Amino acid sequence: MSADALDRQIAIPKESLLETARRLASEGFDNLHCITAVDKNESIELIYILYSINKHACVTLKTQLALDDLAIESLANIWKSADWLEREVYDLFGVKFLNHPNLKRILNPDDWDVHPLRKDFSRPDLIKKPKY
Amino acid sequence: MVSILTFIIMIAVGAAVLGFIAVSAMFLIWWERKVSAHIQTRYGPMRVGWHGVLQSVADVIKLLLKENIVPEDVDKPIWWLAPFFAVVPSVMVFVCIPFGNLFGIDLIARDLNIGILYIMALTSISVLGIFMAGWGSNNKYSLLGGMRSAAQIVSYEVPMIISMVTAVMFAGTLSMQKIVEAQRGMWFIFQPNMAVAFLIFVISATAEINRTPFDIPEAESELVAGFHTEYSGMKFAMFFLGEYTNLFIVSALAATLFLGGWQGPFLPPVLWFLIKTYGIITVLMWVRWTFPRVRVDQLMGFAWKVLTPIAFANLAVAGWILLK
Amino acid sequence: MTWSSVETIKENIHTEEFWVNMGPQHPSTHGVLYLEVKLSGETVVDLITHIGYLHRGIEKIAENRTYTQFIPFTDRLDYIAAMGNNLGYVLAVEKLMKMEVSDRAKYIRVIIAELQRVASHLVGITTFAQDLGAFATPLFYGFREREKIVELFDDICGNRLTYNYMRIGGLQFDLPKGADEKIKNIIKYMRPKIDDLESLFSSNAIFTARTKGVGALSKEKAVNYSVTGPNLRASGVKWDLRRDEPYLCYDKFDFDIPTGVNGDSWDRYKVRIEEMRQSLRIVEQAIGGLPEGDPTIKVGRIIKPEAGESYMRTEAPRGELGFYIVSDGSAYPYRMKIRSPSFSNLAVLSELAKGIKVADVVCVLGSLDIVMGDIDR
Amino acid sequence: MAVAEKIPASGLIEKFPGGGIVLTTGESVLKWGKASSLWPLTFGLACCAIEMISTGAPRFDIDRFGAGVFRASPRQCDVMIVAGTICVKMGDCMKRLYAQMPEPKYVIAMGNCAVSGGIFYHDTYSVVKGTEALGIPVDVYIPGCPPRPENLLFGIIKLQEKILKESALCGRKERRVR
Amino acid sequence: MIKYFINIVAGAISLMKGLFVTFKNLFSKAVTVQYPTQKLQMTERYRGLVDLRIEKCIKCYMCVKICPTACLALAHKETAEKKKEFVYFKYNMELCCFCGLCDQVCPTQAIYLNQIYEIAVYGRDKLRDIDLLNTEKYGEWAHPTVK
Repeated sequence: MSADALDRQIAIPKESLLETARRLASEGFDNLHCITAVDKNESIELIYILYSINKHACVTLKTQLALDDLAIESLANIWKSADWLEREVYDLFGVKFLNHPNLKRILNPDDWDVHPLRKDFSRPDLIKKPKY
Repeated sequence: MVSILTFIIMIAVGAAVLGFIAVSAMFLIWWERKVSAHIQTRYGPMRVGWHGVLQSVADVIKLLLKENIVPEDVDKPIWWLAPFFAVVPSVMVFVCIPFGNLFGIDLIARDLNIGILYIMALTSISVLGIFMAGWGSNNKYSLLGGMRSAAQIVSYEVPMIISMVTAVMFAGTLSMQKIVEAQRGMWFIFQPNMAVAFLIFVISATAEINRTPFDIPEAESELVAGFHTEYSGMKFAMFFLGEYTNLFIVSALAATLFLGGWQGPFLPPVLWFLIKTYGIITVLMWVRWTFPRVRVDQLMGFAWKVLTPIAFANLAVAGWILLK
Repeated sequence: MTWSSVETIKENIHTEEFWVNMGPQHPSTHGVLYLEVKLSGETVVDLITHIGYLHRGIEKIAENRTYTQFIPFTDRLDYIAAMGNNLGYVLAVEKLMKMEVSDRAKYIRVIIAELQRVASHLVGITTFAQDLGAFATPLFYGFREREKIVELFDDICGNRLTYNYMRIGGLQFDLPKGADEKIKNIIKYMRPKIDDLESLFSSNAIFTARTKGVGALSKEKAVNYSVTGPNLRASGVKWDLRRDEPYLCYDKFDFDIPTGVNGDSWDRYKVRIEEMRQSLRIVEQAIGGLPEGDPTIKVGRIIKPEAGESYMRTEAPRGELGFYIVSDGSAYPYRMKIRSPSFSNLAVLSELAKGIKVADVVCVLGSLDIVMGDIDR
Repeated sequence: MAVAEKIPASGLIEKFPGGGIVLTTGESVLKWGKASSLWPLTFGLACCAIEMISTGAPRFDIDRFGAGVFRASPRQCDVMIVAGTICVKMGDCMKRLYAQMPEPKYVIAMGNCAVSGGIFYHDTYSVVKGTEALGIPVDVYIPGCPPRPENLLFGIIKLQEKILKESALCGRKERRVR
Repeated sequence: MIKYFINIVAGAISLMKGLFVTFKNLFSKAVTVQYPTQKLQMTERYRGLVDLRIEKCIKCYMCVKICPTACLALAHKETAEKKKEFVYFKYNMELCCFCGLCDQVCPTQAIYLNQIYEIAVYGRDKLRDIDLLNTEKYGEWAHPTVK
């Protein structure tokens, strides 16, 4: 089995994300593979999975965002793929990405004000599957 | 007395022509569906009549029953007139198409001595219908389709007319009937430079009647349905009718100008004419169901950089052969 | 009229750029994609991609389904290559549980995944041809050929499109009797058909003129946009997870990784044609060396992985499909992120579309081979 | 006439002796025309769209029923085959497409998603619970996930039966829409 | 200039190749199954509608628990002799995704997916709350009358 991105995790504070990202980019991590978030109830964890196609290496950045301050620097200027991935995270979790070129909802209708993948999300028309 | 008789004959001929056009268009639609189906190794319409021969009848009945939607923002007079402009010129062309003769009567409504000129003039009008539809629909897709169509037909008219002129030069007449008779000894297509003219004619005619690979005015994958996006019911059917009548006309013209028209051994002339015409139509269908569509700039480039120069060179060669 | 007066007329003519909406219902947007295209005449000035018209909230559903119950949902992500999604998901869960499956199960998974790749590329290429205006015939040829594979899958797992065949820890069934013979026949049948398709397109002057040089994506851009799969390889990057991070038993097979040079629509098409041949090669080797054993598992027990996380990416037909699963130790995943290949592949469209003709937008979109279910999830 | 036997509605003539024959024949021909020429809208939403194309493809060939002319413009089609999951964002578009179709128009809900939301009924926030929830009347429901192509053909036969039962001239009127 | 003509000729030849492929297919046999008159044999593993062998069911609720869409509803009561008896066993075809998990999980092969595949209805109520205990529940679909 090959290298697993999750085996090399770097936990960083949110202030130093941009700086770390720039350094990793200059070290040859040319592919921002995936950005996602996990709602940990008291905080939201952002996960950036980076690959380097030339060097065949991978690394995962993790950063915690407090629920009352969901804003972080955007990486869209370093990796173009971050553009849509960040919009998706914004749409589903409500994390605001600063200096993002076009931070709008991507999957859900523009006029929604809820973020569906939060654990506290609910809608009146949502029917829960009965559990047995 | 004589004038009444002429009038009756006129009406009869008109009815015969219109009837033929309607039946022929319906047959062609069915035929196209069958040809395309068999190219795709399936059957096509099967459930109405023998191998679905009545399919087009059902389609026409259905289109007659359909609601006629008039979008609010259309430019009404233009929008209403467009289908007629698409159909009427192609019907009028039938006046001087020589179908051969039956029991000693020449099956041609009127053998005009400027037959070819008349046909050229009328076929150019049908683009007006398409352009009117595109403009009047007040729909961006339609507008793009109409614009493309105008540009396309203006370009392809040139090589088409030049290749027709080549045939006219060899025949030495503009009358359709006489052109056929001029091919009594040998069909024009068996002369090398006429074969080139025939190819140019067929290619530019395909473009003229908006069939694949030159169907950019109605390009389904780009413009939804092109110039007739907003038309429904019978108006849409009229565009369909016009399209298939045009298909018949260009094939008939190709048969008349290059393949010896109704001439041929053993079989009656009418049959020869229909065999040749439907043969060309089938080839055009075969081409349609094989090729992708060219892009609009490539289409123009092909007309002006390839077809037109070759057509002119061919014309010059034809002149040289005649003078020799 | 002098030349200068023509110039003044040109200056005085008022031209206007206008917006055209393509979609959400449009014949060539492969489903429900909505493109806003700003046109100047026929040339694209700007293109905005709107997605989400098929957003079904599968990631939310995942949090309310057990691990086994979620398998049917993976079928509905990339519905043209459902087996690929099945495989990616079960591999991710197996990685989370640190589970190994039997050799036979691995081989069968490879066979199925590669046949699915052939079926998917057949659809991809032929819908691309349909977008170029080759009306229905190539599309129907593609579906006719695909039907053979679909019927095999119907035989193996009982459904034509949503297979639900892979299981966590193995497979639902072993191959039915006579399946290996059928697979061999499919390989025999498919090879000349791929050649036929190629001679229908590759040598065709119109097709070449429409695709060569259209929508060229450079190596750097492709990597920067995180484009994956055949689209990445078409740009000249020799990157294939089956070779570079082998999962299952791909390291035992001998196959080439086709790459393109310019990254234009032509290369993307060509890479797919070549990949189908390579996939058939893999299937041939795998069916030849199919080990004995029992690929099925005893199912029905509740799967409860330990708390933890796993990220597994596989080479699905459209690119790298990643499943990121966070488990909290219960029977339900705490969070599941599906990193779908088409999502990143589509993001590059607005970049590629600038300055080309409107007919080429359709061409580029078709050559990217997207599936809306995969993008919107 | 051999052809007349193939016209499905011709059997009705026998039921009306005497003067009714002409009228009934005329009407049944109209109905037959409507039923034998159902042009669907090119409207694939999700998974079922692939099966819809498969139905059009050589193996099953929907064109045998005269329903193979997939029109991209809603103005020119008769039946909307709702093939796939309808999402909240798509709902308005679908209503509009339905309004753009000329009468008489029919709707086939293909697949459980279009019938009721199906597999995406529970726990999801962005799926409309079926075509009817949008206020679009459905003529034939075809359950399945996705239905086999044969099943779609069966649904089309059912729709043809329904058309042959209703009045031939329903929905014939002129209407102005935007 | 020579290149110009070579291009044209090469283009024409390439188009001929494409025409040849379609020509070959034009005269090959159609692959169509003419559905209402010819029917395909469903495979052994085909997943049709959910069906029940009533006598085999031990009311273990495994199928109800595993169902991803909650389309099965089962209730039972215990008789005096400690025997389990059905109160109802309902199947909601509208929600079913025909995934076959219930079939696979059933310890006694009581619940299974049958071979019926021709189902089309004018009203939705026929699809809801199908009583699995009724042996005639799929009567008209099991033998559809298609001309």
